[in-house]
Amino acid sequence: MYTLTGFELKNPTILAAGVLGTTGASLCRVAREGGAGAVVTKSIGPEPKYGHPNPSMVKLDCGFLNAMGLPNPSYAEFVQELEIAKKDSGVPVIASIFGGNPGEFAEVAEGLLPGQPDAFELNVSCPHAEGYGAAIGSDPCLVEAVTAAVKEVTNLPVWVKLTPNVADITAIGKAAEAGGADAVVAINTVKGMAIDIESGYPVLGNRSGGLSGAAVKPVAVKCVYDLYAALEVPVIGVGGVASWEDSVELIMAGAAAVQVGSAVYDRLDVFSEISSGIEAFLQRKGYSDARDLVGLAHEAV
Amino acid sequence: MYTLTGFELKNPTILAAGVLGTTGASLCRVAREGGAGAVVTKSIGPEPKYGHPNPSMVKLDCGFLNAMGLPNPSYAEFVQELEIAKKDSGVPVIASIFGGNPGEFAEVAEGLLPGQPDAFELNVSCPHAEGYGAAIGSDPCLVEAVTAAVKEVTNLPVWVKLTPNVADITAIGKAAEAGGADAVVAINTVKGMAIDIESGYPVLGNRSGGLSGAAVKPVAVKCVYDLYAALEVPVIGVGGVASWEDSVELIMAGAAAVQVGSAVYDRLDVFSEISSGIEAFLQRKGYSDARDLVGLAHEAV
Amino acid sequence: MLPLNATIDKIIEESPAIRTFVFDHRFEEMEPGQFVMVWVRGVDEVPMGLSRKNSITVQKVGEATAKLFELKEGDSFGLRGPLGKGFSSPAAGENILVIAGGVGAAPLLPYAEAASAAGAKVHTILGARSGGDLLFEERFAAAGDLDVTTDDGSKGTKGFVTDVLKGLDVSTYDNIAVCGPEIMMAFIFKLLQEKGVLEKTEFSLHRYFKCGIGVCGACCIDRSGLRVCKDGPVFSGAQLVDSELGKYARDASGRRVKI
Amino acid sequence: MLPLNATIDKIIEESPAIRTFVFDHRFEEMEPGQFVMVWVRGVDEVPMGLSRKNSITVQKVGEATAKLFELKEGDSFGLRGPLGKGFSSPAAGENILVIAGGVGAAPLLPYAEAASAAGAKVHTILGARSGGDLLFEERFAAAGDLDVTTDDGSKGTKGFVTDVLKGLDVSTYDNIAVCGPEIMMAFIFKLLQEKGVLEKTEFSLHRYFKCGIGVCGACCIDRSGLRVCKDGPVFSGAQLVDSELGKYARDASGRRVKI
Ligand SMILES: Cc1cc2nc3c(=O)[nH]c(=O)nc-3n(C[C@H](O)[C@H](O)[C@H](O)COP(=O)(O)OP(=O)(O)OC[C@H]3O[C@@H](n4cnc5c(N)ncnc54)[C@H](O)[C@@H]3O)c2cc1C
Ligand SMILES: Cc1cc2nc3c(=O)[nH]c(=O)nc-3n(C[C@H](O)[C@H](O)[C@H](O)COP(=O)(O)OP(=O)(O)OC[C@H]3O[C@@H](n4cnc5c(N)ncnc54)[C@H](O)[C@@H]3O)c2cc1C
Ligand SMILES: Cc1cc2nc3c(=O)[nH]c(=O)nc-3n(C[C@H](O)[C@H](O)[C@H](O)COP(=O)(O)O)c2cc1C
Ligand SMILES: Cc1cc2nc3c(=O)[nH]c(=O)nc-3n(C[C@H](O)[C@H](O)[C@H](O)COP(=O)(O)O)c2cc1C
Ligand code: FES
Ligand code: FES
Repeated sequence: MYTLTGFELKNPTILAAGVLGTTGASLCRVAREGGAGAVVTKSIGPEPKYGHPNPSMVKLDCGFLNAMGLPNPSYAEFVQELEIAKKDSGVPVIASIFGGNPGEFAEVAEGLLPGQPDAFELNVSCPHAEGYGAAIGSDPCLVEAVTAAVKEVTNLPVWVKLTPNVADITAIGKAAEAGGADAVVAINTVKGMAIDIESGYPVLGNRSGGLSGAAVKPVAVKCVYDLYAALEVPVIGVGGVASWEDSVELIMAGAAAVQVGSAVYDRLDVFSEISSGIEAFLQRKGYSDARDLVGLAHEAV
Repeated sequence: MYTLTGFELKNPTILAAGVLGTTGASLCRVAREGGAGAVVTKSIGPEPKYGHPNPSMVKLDCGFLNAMGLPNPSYAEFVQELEIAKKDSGVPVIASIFGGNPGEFAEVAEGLLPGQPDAFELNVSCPHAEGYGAAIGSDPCLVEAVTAAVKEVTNLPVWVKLTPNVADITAIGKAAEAGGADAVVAINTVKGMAIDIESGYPVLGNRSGGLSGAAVKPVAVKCVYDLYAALEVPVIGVGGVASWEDSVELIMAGAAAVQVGSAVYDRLDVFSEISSGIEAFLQRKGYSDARDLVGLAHEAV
Repeated sequence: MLPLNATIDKIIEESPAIRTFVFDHRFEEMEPGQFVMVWVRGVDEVPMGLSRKNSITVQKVGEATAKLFELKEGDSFGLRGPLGKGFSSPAAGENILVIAGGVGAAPLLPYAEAASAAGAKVHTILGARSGGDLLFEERFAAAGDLDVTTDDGSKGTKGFVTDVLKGLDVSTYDNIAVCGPEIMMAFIFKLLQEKGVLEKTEFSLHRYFKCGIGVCGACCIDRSGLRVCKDGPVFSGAQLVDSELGKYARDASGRRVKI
Repeated sequence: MLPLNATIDKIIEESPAIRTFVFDHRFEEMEPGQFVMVWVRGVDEVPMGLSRKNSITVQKVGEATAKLFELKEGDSFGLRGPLGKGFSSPAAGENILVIAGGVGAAPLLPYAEAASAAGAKVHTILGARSGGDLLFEERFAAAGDLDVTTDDGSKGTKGFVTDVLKGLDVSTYDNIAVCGPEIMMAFIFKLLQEKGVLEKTEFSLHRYFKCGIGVCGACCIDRSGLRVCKDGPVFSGAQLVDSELGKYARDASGRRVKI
């Protein structure tokens, strides 16, 4: 058992926000069939949003590009999905939320409380939704204010998910900590774009979007490494994790747990695969607990 | 023939800085055997530097990580290499330079003038050399000052090479333009890191470094696209280019020419391959000139 | 996989509102029932079943399909695919029942033809609003037995495909493949469930797709949480027991909308 | 390719300053003459020729090699490789001359053994400072004829490998493979150039490596601009005409340093 911001996980793999997280049923499936130790919902906002026009996600040679545009049915409608996930998934359920300002964040968090999430994850990092996400997440003052606003309406743990599209992610991490964050999550997608050379059209409906998958793993490792050194609160690692080796790498960089998003493309049970791979690695190396690995790279000098 | 900041290129492919650019002879080889339309030297500074300990570059599943640490023999020693490159390469030679402040940049530029470079490229973007590169390149005021300082000591075209490790690359591009830059070059490497899970050691001697190659191409496309929309001066595209298709993609995003770095790993003549691929594409599509493709994605709406 | 560029070789007017677009790329490995994401550049990208290795058959219903209808031979669109899970492979000697309603005939045509080519005996019930709307009538007839139904009785039996189905002894079939409007599929599902043959049925579902590749979760169905774009669009009837089929679907925001 | 983790199976003390490290990974595809980048974690990563599919043979000269000498059996280091271009493949019936000076014998041993195994006739001239420093004497002897030279005359001919070479009719050899200190290689190069047999010679060069994979340019030689790490380390004599061999090399900053 892993303890993370006050609750327990049977393994350190967590479904990342926005991936198979639109319905309670799919969250349950990822937990039960996929083996995730916890699941994060799609980012939920104050009003229903349809998102950007398609194509909204494409696979590249290296990684994936997406610009979903934060589609979501609003917190009012999503509470029922959260309830299903809580009832049937058998694992902690973290509600990812977004808003355009501290007040909206607080409103959404309060609105989802009846669904009894185990924690909130604040999306201040989505790179392709104007006025939301990274628009907030690259301003330390706003990040602190948003975090504090949510902490004010709930006693649940609050995770703050950071964008790598800044000059110094630790400055944003510190702002989240100052606002009362119980953990930070790094990273959201890296700004990116692809163009169809036959037609000249940008491939994504939104023209540009966010890069995820294998391409961004080294970026995630670096961000987690820097955040671990700079912050007191736990860092949750995400970005390009597709195997137990990737997970151990992020954990050694400083991640207390890892989230997996794009890799569900290959197989849903990537979570069980990772957690048994980590177990075998710990055993081979003679460690008693994955916690012994957390931040190990900082000691290797 | 392509005209770029006042001089002519036989094709729009340019060797990127820091790759096969330490000696005059290797620059000549890239031009003659490789087919590059122009070559950029290794970044040269005021004093000899040995760079970071090895490993200084590794190949990843997706792209490459490097932390060379700006090794260079100083401008005083490098002039002779520049002379060789100028005499024998048969193509324009751009001197990449760096320094810790505007004065050092000007000193290095002046010091290299006897070697008669065709242009200077200011490295304000290397992500892994403390006090240099991106340390300057993420501050618009410093970028403007550095650019202006070099413009003051030479009439040669000045290109400013930008880092993607900022919240808004167009702000830095505009600062370069305000300082008198004749072109901007985007992108240098993306901050990244890899950890050897068997030992816990970060793989690079410098612990972290910069990501290049296929992994960063979507990041480069996005940066070039945004800079093209924001600036008056030409944008030179670099990052993950390994084929004519990649080149056309960057050109459609707005690049007036492309630089190729990591892809020399696979084959030195990637430059001729790209330029003949572009020619064939232009012919198939009925364009008379690659210039017709520049920024095409901005019109596809 | 970035969209490949497909140039339209031929446009076939199947009915006033349905056209087949034959393009210059053949998805040689395609399983009948698989779909492609069709990128109408500058507008939208929408899922379409493959009606052949190199064609889609499109009903004009909204913005993207209307724009597709403006394209001429020689024009092009983007294609990602083939995606998803198709119908199970028919074997020689099997008895196959195909039930197609409206444009639902599109993904069923290559299935019927593959079954026939494999030596299976194919019986198709093809329904449409009226005779002029019937899709691929001749080709289904060439693949085996064909029963036609039209809502207005202008051709074949007046009524719905279910009216023909009710008269059949479904126990004689080894596989029953269904695609059409959801209401129709829900009726058929109920009927075949009552007859206890769900385990040999396959239904091709439609839901709102965003990524189309099984990552975003937009197309997941209740209560299984299965992804229509990756675990489907073809599901066995057994997978759909207790599902949302015929009750509600989710719109692009994820909101439940009654069917 | 990230460094793989190699565990030391055995350490062989070849001479006071030279040790062979046999590790638990075999580079089955390795060509004799290829090298690996040996990552002594926390210290440095340095190039070493493969002296077998699963060993390197190291002379202690500085920080990284000293740290390697502190390792025990069961300890590990990182390895990237095999890298670069090795010696050309010897064929049955060929007459091969191998000239090895000091630790330069390391990459030549697998070459001599492969040549012998292929049915070539191998003649080795093996030089070292003194008898105790001779590397792989028995194994070279097992592969063919062996001439030994030592600077101090403690074993074999007193003098340099060139002294033996001068006495040979080099026209009788099909290939001449050389590795050793640069001064020695420069002498041999000049001698064989004068005898007009450069086109059948191969020299394994040493230069300062950073990336080791042909990208950074640290190891390029004048005037060809060839990369020692990727186009070499083994070059034909013809490639080295008019080169910097024996004149200067570049240090880690790229500065020219006289040899
Ligand atoms: C697996 C699958 C296979 C399909 N095969 C065919 C086919 O072979 N022939 C055919 O004519 N139609 C097919 N459809 C339906 C087709 O995708 C829609 O008719 C089309 O998307 C309408 O787009 P529009 O812009 O013209 O309409 P809009 O005005 O955008 O919307 C009209 C309706 O079309 C549907 N729709 C719109 N966008 C999407 C989307 N991204 N994903 C799913 N549904 C959407 C919605 O139900 C919507 O209410 C298939 C759908 C799915 C899911
Ligand atoms: C292709 C190749 C194959 C080699 N094979 C062998 C071998 O089989 N056995 C063996 O003992 N030695 C071999 N060497 C030499 C070996 O790499 C150096 O002795 C070693 O790097 C010294 O490292 P150090 O830290 O102990 O010495 P340092 O104190 O760092 O330096 C001592 C000298 O070693 C050389 N050196 C240091 N770092 C490097 C580097 N990154 N690249 C190249 N040279 C360096 C320099 O000439 C330097 O002056 C080979 C070199 C090359 C280029
Ligand atoms: C299709 C898709 C949708 C996403 N939606 C969200 C979201 O709603 N909120 C959020 O915080 N992150 C979102 N992300 C980012 C992921 O949670 C994750 O941070 C990122 O993809 C990197 O992880 P990965 O490489 O494992 O995918 C989304 C990613 C993808 C691929
Ligand atoms: C080994 C190596 C050394 C580099 N050195 C420099 C440098 O000295 N100055 C510089 O401006 N960029 C340097 N770069 C960055 C490249 O010029 C280029 O911007 C980056 O690698 C992205 O392009 P690529 O994907 O084609 O390699 C270096 C890159 C590599 C891989
Ligand atoms: S549409 Fe994204 S998972 Fe199905
Ligand atoms: S060491 Fe980098 S090119 Fe040879």
